[in-house]
Amino acid sequence: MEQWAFLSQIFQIFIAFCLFTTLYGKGNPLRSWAEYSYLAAGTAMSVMWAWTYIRNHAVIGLQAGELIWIPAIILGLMMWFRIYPKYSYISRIPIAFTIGIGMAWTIRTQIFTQFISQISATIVPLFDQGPMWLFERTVIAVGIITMMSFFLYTMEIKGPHLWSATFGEYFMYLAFGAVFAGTFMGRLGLFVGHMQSYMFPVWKQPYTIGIALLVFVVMLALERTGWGAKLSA
Amino acid sequence: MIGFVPYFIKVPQVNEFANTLTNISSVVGQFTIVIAIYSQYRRSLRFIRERRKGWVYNIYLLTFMSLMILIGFTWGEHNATYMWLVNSIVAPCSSVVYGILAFYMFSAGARAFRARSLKASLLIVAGVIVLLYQAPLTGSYIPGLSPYATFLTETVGMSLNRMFAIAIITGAIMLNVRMLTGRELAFLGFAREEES
Amino acid sequence: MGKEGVNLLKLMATYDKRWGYLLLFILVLLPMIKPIGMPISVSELTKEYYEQLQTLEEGDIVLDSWSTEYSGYMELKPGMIATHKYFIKNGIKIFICLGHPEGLALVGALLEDELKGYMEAYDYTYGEDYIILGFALPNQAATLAMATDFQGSVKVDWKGDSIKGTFLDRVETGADIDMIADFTTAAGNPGLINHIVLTFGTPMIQNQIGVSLPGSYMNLDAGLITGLLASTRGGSELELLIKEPGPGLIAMDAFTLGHYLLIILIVIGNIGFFGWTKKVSEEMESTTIR
Amino acid sequence: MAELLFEIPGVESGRAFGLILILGIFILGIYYMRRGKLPYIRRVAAIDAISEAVGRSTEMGKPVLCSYGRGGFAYSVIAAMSILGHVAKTCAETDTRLLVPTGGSHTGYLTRELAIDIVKGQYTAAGKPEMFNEDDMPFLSGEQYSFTAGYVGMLVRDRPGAVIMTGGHSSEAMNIAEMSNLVGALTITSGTYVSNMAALACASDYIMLVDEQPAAGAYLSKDPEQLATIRVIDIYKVLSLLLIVVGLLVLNTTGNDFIRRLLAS
Repeated sequence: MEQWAFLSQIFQIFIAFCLFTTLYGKGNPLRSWAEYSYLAAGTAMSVMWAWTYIRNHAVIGLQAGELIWIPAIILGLMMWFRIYPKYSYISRIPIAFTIGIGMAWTIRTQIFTQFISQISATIVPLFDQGPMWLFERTVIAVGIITMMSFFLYTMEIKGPHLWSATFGEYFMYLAFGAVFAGTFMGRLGLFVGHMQSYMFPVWKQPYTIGIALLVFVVMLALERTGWGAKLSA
Repeated sequence: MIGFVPYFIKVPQVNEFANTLTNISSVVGQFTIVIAIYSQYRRSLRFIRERRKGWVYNIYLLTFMSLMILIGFTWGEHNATYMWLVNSIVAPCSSVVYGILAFYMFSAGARAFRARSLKASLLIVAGVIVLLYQAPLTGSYIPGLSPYATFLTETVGMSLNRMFAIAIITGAIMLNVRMLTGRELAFLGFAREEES
Repeated sequence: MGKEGVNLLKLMATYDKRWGYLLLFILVLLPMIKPIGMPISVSELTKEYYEQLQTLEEGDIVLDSWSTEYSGYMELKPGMIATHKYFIKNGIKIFICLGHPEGLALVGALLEDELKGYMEAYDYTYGEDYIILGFALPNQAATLAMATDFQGSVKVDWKGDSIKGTFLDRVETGADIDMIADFTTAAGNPGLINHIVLTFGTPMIQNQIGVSLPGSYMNLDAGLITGLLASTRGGSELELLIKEPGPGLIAMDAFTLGHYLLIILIVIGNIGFFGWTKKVSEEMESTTIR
Repeated sequence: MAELLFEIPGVESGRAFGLILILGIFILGIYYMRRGKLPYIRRVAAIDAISEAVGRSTEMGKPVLCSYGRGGFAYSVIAAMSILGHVAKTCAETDTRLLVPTGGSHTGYLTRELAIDIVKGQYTAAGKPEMFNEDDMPFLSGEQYSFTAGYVGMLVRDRPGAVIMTGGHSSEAMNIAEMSNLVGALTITSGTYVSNMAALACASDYIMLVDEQPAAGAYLSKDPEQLATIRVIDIYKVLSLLLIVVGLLVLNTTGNDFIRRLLAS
């Protein structure tokens, strides 16, 4: 099995760099190959997940005598009628059912964790924890109020509202800048971590660099000769 | 809508029933993948039959996919071959597609952070301060930066988040109201069945 | 200004961003081949997280929730390794629940590849000190069931073996869990907060990826989570605190360089913008910031 | 947690106020809808840009790519569905090819079917059912990043003139936005969480911020009944602002915790 593990490592590096050629912005066969492999594997995996899910819940549940799964399976099978356009209306029932459940689930959790707790977390004693606290909490409150005023659609923005909305908009961009930087850090960390898995242990380094160069050169060559666009999907 | 009531009402049976309903809806969802796969097969076959550009890749797609599903079904998910395929294709590719975001963030930042207007300037100022703070080297040598950056990420950022959370929920619930009364999506030939 | 000057400015304003990509690639790979070892500082956030960890005593039970897929693991890796090393070293009992089907791959990646030697060194064994429950937290309903009736809802571990006779016998409801350690790539599993933290007041620490940090700051401020480890940076800081250097510290060089490159390109872009774009045409580029 | 102000018998403690809020929004919503009085609506550039984007693609003879996200039936996906409906309508009327990548999550198989129904319905309503092509709505697996890879592949291959990416997209949104910028498409996006929005604001041409997305369906429909509901959203926003302001003032001047207790009830 040793060589299989080794082969897997090398294959991983290769397919990864093939997919990295997406950055070049043009089609080439290496990229298409990687994309279609990933698509195939991803789809196969989702089929397996779906099957495992059904098995773990419905099938095992049925075997344990939980009859509640029978309607689940029936509804699930009703979806299959979509294959025949003539009977596709049957599938409306499970769709409607699921939308209802999904929407309900959304409201019931969001109204609390978001709406109420956020409002009540903003209402805090301001004066008892030093000037920095006062400043920060005031900024938060003012920020929320002004930004929210920017998002009032049905009122004409004029007078003091205009001031507040303009300030809110600027405030929002300030926040966007900060958040963007934070996001960049996250993504960079991700990429660095990913590259680390190809660079360590140290024996991988020559392979990684070699494959990276190879893919890069092949990509450029394909691009120059015009074969890249022809052969890609 | 049955799922929504029990959060407020103290009747344990209803609560349990709601959970079951959720599970049922997930199972129904999982069944639906069959249709998705069916349509994918049909699409790829049409590509191959009509010899459209990239049809060879579609052959590859179909064969590979069927093979992998077959392996998965016959030997189970913990089978070595199946795991090998998952580890050597899905794992690196998902990391790449995710990791590539660093590049996209990078170019979007380099492109958009130009002082066109006061708004964009604010964006830049905040962005650069936080970036400098986050870079470990300057983060540790210029301690004066830390309060500003923390202020920006935590205080200003949190303010935005709160506003977002409060604003979005009203919008979302209103959307539900529109759906339940059959306004939203109703014009799409999708009649008032949502009340289920 | 000479003609070359204008051309340079034009280049600065309109260079092909793919050069930037190439540079970033090189700057990330180089320090891995030849580490520079730039110093880093520890932020308040990580110190708080570490203090939370220190409140745990030997034998305490931690719900270890991994709601991340393989790709997010790349970012959380330093923090996950460091946190688990702390658990292992101090004899804290953990039961691992996955919140994502892809998490199964992480068991191999983290416990087998990274921590095996460490676990052997501290005699940390399966069944006695840690248990993997598998994909046990797929949704809120499952979390609720686990929190209200643990023994009724969880009977076997990920391989199908019974968990009777292990430390999990002590867990009846969420109140018997001493802490939740959540490693997540998004809002995480809201069920953990809704059904365990809010109901039983269990402290919860979270290791979050950079993108979802704003949401976590909010939860931290509202007291819903008690400790937060931010992305790779936080992980490497924790490595410093527990004195176990790992992948995070190596990553920091590349991290620094990547950040500087972006700042430099922003500066270049702005010079180019004022020097060229603005003069030549007042017409906006396709990207308009509203 | 603050002491409860009141409790309604039979209702889970600490959740009564939320129930009142939800019931309030339902009642107000239906009231305003019945009244059907058209309120003043501020223009929203990003939503106006949708028709512009479709028009631009039609002129250039390029397809339009419109996606609704990859989750289950969350609010953002539903909102995006209604945007998709409008885009499909315009596309059907102007004979523009519409591409809709679907899939991307193990909770999203049903959403895919709904999306197909919607697009098909629009084409049928425009009297061109034969124009609808299910091949243009490919299923790109149930795995997030293989969906993304496929999506980006579609961008590279088909080079759409406009990309309207709304709904429940998460981290892959940046991939799509930057790539569509690289292939020269007009990009209209919307974020579902803050860090995503910040990044997309930098990457895309137009972005629907915060709750512009759930409002978009009503806005696009130009139906007075639906537009009236936007008014209700505003009322709730003002209400929450008032709660914050009054709560802060009362708490800090008199030390009365009234509002927080009310909220926690």
